[in-house]
Amino acid sequence: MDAREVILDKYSGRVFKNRKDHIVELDEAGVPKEIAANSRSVPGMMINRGCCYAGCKGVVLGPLRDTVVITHGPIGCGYYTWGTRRNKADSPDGRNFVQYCFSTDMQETDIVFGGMKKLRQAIREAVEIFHPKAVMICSTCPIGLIGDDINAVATESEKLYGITCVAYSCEGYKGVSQSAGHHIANNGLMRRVIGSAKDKIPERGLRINILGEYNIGGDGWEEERILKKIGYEIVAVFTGDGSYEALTHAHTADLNLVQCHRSINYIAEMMKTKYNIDWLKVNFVGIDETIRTLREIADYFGNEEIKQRTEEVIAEELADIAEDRKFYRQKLEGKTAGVFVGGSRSHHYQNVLKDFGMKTVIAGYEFAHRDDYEGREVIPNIKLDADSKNIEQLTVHPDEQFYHVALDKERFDELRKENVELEYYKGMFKDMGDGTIVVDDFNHYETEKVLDIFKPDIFYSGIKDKYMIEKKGFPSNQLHSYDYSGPYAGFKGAIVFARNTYLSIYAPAWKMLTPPWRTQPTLEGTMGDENYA
Amino acid sequence: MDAREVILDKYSGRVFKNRKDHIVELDEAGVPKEIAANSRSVPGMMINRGCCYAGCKGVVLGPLRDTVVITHGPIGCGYYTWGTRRNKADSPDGRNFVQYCFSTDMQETDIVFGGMKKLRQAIREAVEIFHPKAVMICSTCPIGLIGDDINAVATESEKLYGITCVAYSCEGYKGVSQSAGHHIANNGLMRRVIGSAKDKIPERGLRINILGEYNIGGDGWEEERILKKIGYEIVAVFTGDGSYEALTHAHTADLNLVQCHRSINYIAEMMKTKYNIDWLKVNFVGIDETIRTLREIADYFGNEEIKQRTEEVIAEELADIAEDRKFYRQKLEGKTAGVFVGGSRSHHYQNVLKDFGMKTVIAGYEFAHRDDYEGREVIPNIKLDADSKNIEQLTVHPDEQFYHVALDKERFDELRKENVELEYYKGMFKDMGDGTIVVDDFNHYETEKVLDIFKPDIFYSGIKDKYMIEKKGFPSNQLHSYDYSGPYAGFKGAIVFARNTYLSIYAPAWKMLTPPWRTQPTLEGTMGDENYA
Amino acid sequence: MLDMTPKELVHRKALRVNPAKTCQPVGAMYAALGVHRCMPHSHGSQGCCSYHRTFLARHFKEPAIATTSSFSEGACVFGGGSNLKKAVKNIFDIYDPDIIAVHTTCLSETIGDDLKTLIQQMEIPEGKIVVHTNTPSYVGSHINGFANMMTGFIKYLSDKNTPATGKVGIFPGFVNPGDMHELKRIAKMIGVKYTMFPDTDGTMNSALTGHYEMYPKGGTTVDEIRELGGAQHVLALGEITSVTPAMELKRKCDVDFSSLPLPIGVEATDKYVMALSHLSKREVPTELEEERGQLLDIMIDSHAYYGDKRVAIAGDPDTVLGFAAFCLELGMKPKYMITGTPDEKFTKKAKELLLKYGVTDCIAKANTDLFELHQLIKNEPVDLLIGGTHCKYIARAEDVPFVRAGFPILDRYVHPYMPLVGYRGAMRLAELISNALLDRQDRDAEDKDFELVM
Amino acid sequence: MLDMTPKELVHRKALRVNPAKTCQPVGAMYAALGVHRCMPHSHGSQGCCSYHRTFLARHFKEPAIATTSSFSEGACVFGGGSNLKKAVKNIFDIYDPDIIAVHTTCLSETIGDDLKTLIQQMEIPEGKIVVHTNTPSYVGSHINGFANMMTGFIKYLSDKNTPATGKVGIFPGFVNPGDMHELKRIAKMIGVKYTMFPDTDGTMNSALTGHYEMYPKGGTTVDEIRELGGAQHVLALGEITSVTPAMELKRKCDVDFSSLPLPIGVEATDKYVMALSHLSKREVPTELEEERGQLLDIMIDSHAYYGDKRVAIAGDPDTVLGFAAFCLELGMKPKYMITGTPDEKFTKKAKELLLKYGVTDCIAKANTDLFELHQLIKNEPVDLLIGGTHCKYIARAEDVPFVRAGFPILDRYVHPYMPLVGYRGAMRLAELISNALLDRQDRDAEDKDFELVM
Repeated sequence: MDAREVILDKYSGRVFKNRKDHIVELDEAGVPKEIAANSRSVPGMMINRGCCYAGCKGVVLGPLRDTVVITHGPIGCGYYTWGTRRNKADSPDGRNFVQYCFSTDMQETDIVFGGMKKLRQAIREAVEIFHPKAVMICSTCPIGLIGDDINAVATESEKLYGITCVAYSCEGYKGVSQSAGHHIANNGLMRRVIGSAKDKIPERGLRINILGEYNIGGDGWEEERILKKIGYEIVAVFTGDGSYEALTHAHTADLNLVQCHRSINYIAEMMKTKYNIDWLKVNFVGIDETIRTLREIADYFGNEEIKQRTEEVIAEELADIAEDRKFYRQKLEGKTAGVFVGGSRSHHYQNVLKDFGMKTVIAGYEFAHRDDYEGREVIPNIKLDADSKNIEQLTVHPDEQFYHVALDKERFDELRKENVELEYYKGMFKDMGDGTIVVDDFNHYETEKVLDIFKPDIFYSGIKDKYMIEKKGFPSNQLHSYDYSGPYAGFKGAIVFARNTYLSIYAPAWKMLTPPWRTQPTLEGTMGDENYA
Repeated sequence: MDAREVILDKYSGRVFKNRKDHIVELDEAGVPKEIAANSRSVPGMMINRGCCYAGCKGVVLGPLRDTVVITHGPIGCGYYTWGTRRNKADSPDGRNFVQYCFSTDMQETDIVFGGMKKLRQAIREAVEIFHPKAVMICSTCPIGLIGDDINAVATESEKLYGITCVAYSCEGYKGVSQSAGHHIANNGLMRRVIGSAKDKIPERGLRINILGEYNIGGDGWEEERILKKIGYEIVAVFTGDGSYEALTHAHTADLNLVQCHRSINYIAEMMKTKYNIDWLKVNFVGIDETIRTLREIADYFGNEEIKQRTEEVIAEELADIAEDRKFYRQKLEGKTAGVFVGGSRSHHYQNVLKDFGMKTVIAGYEFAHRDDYEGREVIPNIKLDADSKNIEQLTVHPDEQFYHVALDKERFDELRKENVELEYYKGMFKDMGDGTIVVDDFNHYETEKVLDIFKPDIFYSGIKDKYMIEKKGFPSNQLHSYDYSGPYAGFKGAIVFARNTYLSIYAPAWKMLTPPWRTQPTLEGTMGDENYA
Repeated sequence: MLDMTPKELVHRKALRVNPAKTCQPVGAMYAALGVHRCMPHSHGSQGCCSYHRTFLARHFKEPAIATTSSFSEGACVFGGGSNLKKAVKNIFDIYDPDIIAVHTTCLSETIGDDLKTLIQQMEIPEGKIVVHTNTPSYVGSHINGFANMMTGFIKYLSDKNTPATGKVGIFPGFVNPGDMHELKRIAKMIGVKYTMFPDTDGTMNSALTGHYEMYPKGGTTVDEIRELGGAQHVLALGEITSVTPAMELKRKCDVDFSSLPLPIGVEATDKYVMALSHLSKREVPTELEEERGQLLDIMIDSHAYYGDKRVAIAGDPDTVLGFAAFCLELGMKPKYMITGTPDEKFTKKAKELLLKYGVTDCIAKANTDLFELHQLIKNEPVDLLIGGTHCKYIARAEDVPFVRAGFPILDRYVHPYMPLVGYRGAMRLAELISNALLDRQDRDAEDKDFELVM
Repeated sequence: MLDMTPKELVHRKALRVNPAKTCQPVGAMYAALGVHRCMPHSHGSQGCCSYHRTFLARHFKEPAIATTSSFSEGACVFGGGSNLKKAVKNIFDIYDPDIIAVHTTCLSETIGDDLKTLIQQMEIPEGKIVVHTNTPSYVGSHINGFANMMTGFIKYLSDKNTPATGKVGIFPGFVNPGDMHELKRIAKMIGVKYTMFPDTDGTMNSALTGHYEMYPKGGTTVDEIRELGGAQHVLALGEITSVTPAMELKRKCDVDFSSLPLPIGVEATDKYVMALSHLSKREVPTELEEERGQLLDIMIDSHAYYGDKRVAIAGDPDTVLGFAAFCLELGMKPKYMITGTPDEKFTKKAKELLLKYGVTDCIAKANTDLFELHQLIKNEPVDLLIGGTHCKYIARAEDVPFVRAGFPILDRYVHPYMPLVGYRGAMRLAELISNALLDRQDRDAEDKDFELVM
């Protein structure tokens, strides 16, 4: 039995039928394979997925620092998304709502009689106490069922208080994972926030947005540091250390960089349609990938000065990390890894592992779509199931006032030919191969199985898996929270990542798991220890 | 049997003979009684006394902040006097040696071959590393026996390094307690430090020295605060937060205040003889006593402005503490206390207890002399025993150059008639009476006994007793270290003291000493608690 | 830090800011994790289960197993029965627990899934069990969820017809595995035969050996829960948490119970010890009395540092009451006692406690949040703050010494192993509190006042 | 703070500044306090006894009973015999111990009092015992005093002719009562019959009851020390502290011993457990293995915070070695290991340990002081400092996170009850260390980097 069969072996009937298409063995890099993805999880499987609300409020909207995001529902959902995702934010003026949790804390009577009154009052209180520029409302599961019209409340509040108020119907049961929530958040931002400042489009320059960067552990700051050092101007970040204010100006950028393709590609596409802003799939995770990314951005702008500055910065940054890079490479070379997270990271992190000579032998996504595995070329072939169809597909049209001058077609095609990922994402598969296994929507059982089979030197996943993996004797680092370290992006981030990997693999305690009395005779014989005088 | 007999009852033979004269029952206040004091302790009695070194280095010299005091001997003695007495010191220039411990850490070879070489080298190193103005050497037990000539080393070092270097032969076995060490330290300071700056005596003003104030818990600072507020100028404090530098100018003062009579009366007397500086026994412990003290100082100077200022300050300070004073008086009124410490405190603290309506029912000194109990009038009658005779009696003579203008004889006598303690200390007995018991050089057994007999609400002693007393169920506060609180002196200090007393007596834990199963039936019956549903 | 929090108190009727509670299901999950070979199952959207597992993993630094019905929009329309049925089959197939403990969520409650009927109708493998409880997130808090899950187990399992076991049922309340371990140690010392229910000692503090066991040795067994029906008596620890399940057992199996405070501090531990001694008709052993005396020794030795210090305590109702009781025993003065759990019994119990110690100016409030606590502290400061990790933001903003105690503690290690109950637990609490106060004194001291001996 | 300490290292040959040791007699006093109904007696000036009692009382927050010969100048001239004789009579008369344990001081040693003869010549009441040891303050440190007092007891009491008791002698080293309690708990768990000698668990951590007992229940009894002569084997814990008395017992009564490190950390505890298991021919019980696994779980959970952190450790030789071993097990790098005790065995053991973990840049030094440590830190800083209270001045001066561990701790409470030995002790140590590091991270974090989950 090959690995895939071993994993599937325990499953019977329906589960087998379902899961077999989510588990793919790759033969060699680049060979196209189809994988089932973005479909309903099998109930009872102890999966790692969250819900629509988690994608909308937890991931995309939560990081906005100048916005009061009110969770409309019982207390739990708001509580769990309070300070837990490490989307760092810094408001020089102290107006930082990321440290706060706002909720309507719905009670039984609100469920019975409807929660709109309470929501209205909550917004009033938020405005009176906090004077935010924008209030956003995120619904949790029961809201849809009891029929609260949160859009009406939002509209009404806008009028009453003269602020922006956006409602998101991101009830947890929508879609099949966080992914639906990303989409809903993207739609709301596109519809109500992006470009709403309506400022004129300046002359073509070096203005960029970073999309799909949530500043976990300060990743966004590290990327900004490098980009600014080269000479780029950052208009808005979606949404790490982001602000409602900056997003209203996002339409003025010349280029959108897309870091997390999965969570934000909707906005990238819509902004292309509406404003003709090109987007480029980038990756700041990994040294070589950061270099590639920086060069592609410079290529995109085609500005010689920037190209030169890019090379200078790359050289400087590489010099800074040279010693550490060498040390960690030496320590990590040849180690194997499993990478199981999110919707883009499992791909990104294979690159930084490669930087240090490590091989990813197993990987998987929690909530990715087929294009995240197979590349955007499969998008036309993806059949939406009922769960995904229910998520609104926002249609945008070219905005006459704010339509951009874009890259000329010829250069665009030229860049594409050079494999620059303009309006394109190649997916994870093309960077894997050699008998590696990819598992979509991996569950606890499968995680145990791949560990047993592949025995990787380290397994990257999230907190729900982490302690189980460690109990089995494998180092496990979290790629959601970076184990409270970071940044992991950019040159310096790669070193931080390597250091954490090194510390985890080499933690002395691993050598002590077996008590000596399990391997040495205790019940007989003399005391053989040299210490016994 | 009266209390005294009960205490003595267990003793047989020699011990009885010895101890009976150290335990006195007072009939009524002021009635003269003779007590045996400042004599050898009975071996094996678990006493609270320390040694000569403790009195010299630990008490008098240790607090000098600008002086390197080198303990010459094995490591222990230096170690135990390092930061343990709470003689606070503050050097604005950071040159604060009070945080340090210096020792020659004598080893066996040094004992065998003599320690002078090591001492010389230690002084050299101290000078090279720390550049002190003055170095003082304190001998510990073996030094006297092995015959190290520390005076010779000191003299030699003075020449070599151009600093002041004073040697104190304060071996632990000298005398019968710390008291011998005070005397030795007093002699050394008088001989080598006081007046050594040889500055001219200014016109008669309001310049005072505070003697016998070691700034435990900041007492000295609180006294200085009040005195300065009134308008006095402090020349030198002996020796709390004191400095070699200040002491060299001490001869320029107009009046010496003596707080701890026991430890410093030698210097007060010698300065009277040498410089004609009057001394006044003061007491800043207790509200009424502080008032009395301030008024007597003002009376001494006879300056109307100062008298008026004194009354103003008293009024201000009293107003500040009025509320707290009332609260603690209410809580403490009628409580009884035992006070067993040092050589002056057992008397001083009875006054602050009185302020709050508390009665001292038992008291005693560790290392006092008869005059501390009975008043200085008994000094002519005190017979020195061998142990005390061995301590040098320094003879000083009037110093022609620095002899002071003093109070005229008439006024002096007038003040004495008004019971101002000029050149006089009345002793503890006169403030006691009513069947109270006084124990000199009290020991562990006697402490237990007086607790059993008198059952005071609180017992003030030191750390060696404290935990035993608490085990017996009595609150016990330390009057050496103030339980790491303070200051206890002055108006505000009285409140701090009262607060600590209040907290100790009222600590809720006292009510819980007996487990409920010792008083309530557990082995039978129903569960009667109202909590049992 | 928390710069947007104004000093001025504004009465809020609708907006919850920085809550001091979370929702029922996570409590239910934790309770179920204290049952041997049990798989907690979240009947709702995937997010609930994911959040709860994450949350428990972060507090305990342990795997928190649980499964979900993975509701989709379809399930909302047609009910979650089909999802539950599939889940139960898959769980038994793949993860092979002895028992599945289903709790509901706001979603399945709003839909109105009839769990009892659903479970009755489903195929359950021979020898396996499925139980459920209702834990609507919009009622009460995680504390109620914990109690409700216990009640659920009792309803399904506890058997009135069990012959008398002579055992004492001990309901530990929502506490750490280390606390449960300590409660058992005390019971063992007295020689009481007991059933601890639930019991996460052994499940949520298991060893690292290189071999993962999904169901470690610990946890109350199904048989033990069954036999609770024949228990001599139940000690329901935590006057808010444990009464509901104790009443259910009384109702169903006529087992008497005593409602006791969580054994935090001297008197509450005394009550626990006395009750065990009463029930077992065994004397309190010397060793335990010795621990009690050691605790008192510590309290007296260090009393001066606590005297009249004002303390703010936030957290779950029974733990807040317990910490407050011990603070009072130490001589401190609770200034604020707050819980997010909406239960006025908390306020009542707090007032009784404060009255006993003559403390009149303490604000004790249920159903409130950390935002209000912060505002209160801004208006009248405290000398110490005791609570879970979320309180550290307030501690930083207001520069208040902070003791992490209660649930959740997300930012430190080892704490779940270390009991706060019992005399030994109170020693730890005294150490935590005195260290916090003394560390602050050291930090704030000028060089000249920096003390070697304290 | 410590502003007079220059960065520049100056070689000192004579001046000791800020010592990291004290003198022998206090160690002897502590050892004698671990014997049941024993009165420690200081044969020297009054100050010694007063200082030692004070010092022990300040660390343990307990009464430390001891008497003194109260040397006067006369005694120095004529010898201390008469004083000792009087003292012994008075002690038995007034304080009624079963045994008086005399230790010398620098004074009586310099005079040359022949204690053995003095004791032989004195009248000792029927059934009472006087023993002695020589503890010249100018040799070694308090650690040697502790060992020498043990040796003194053995010399006087241990009886070669005792029939084999089947017991294991456990010499715990100079540790806290809480440590001794834990060492006994482990031995009990394994089912070993033991004699702990000395044993301050019960004497220096006794209960507050309102009734003072000069001689509480605890301590090794005279009979137990006698019967050490028939022990199966001795485990001498602390490779510097406990070897001397173990060798004396071997010499006198031919009892074999094993010299083991203090059981601090995983491997050292393993050795202790293995030795007990070997000797008793009993398997290591599951519960103990579970504790070990829990410790490892904690170590792995929190490993990222220790990684490569440089740590300075100061204190007594065996505890410094123990703390260093556990720091290495956690993944930290000892940068300085210093003790004031002059014993090069410390340096040798330190080097072996460091070599095992490939640490090459650690300065391990015996016979040095905290002044030198401070200078070293000024030149190459560390991330953490572990030591007794005196180290807090350095921690403050250099703003280094500080863990109080070892002897003496004069400024905090509860610590003597809390073991650092054994797996449970290592958990506490891990908590102390991780809290110190995490507290510092919190303190130094900017608002934007202040983490909720860690």
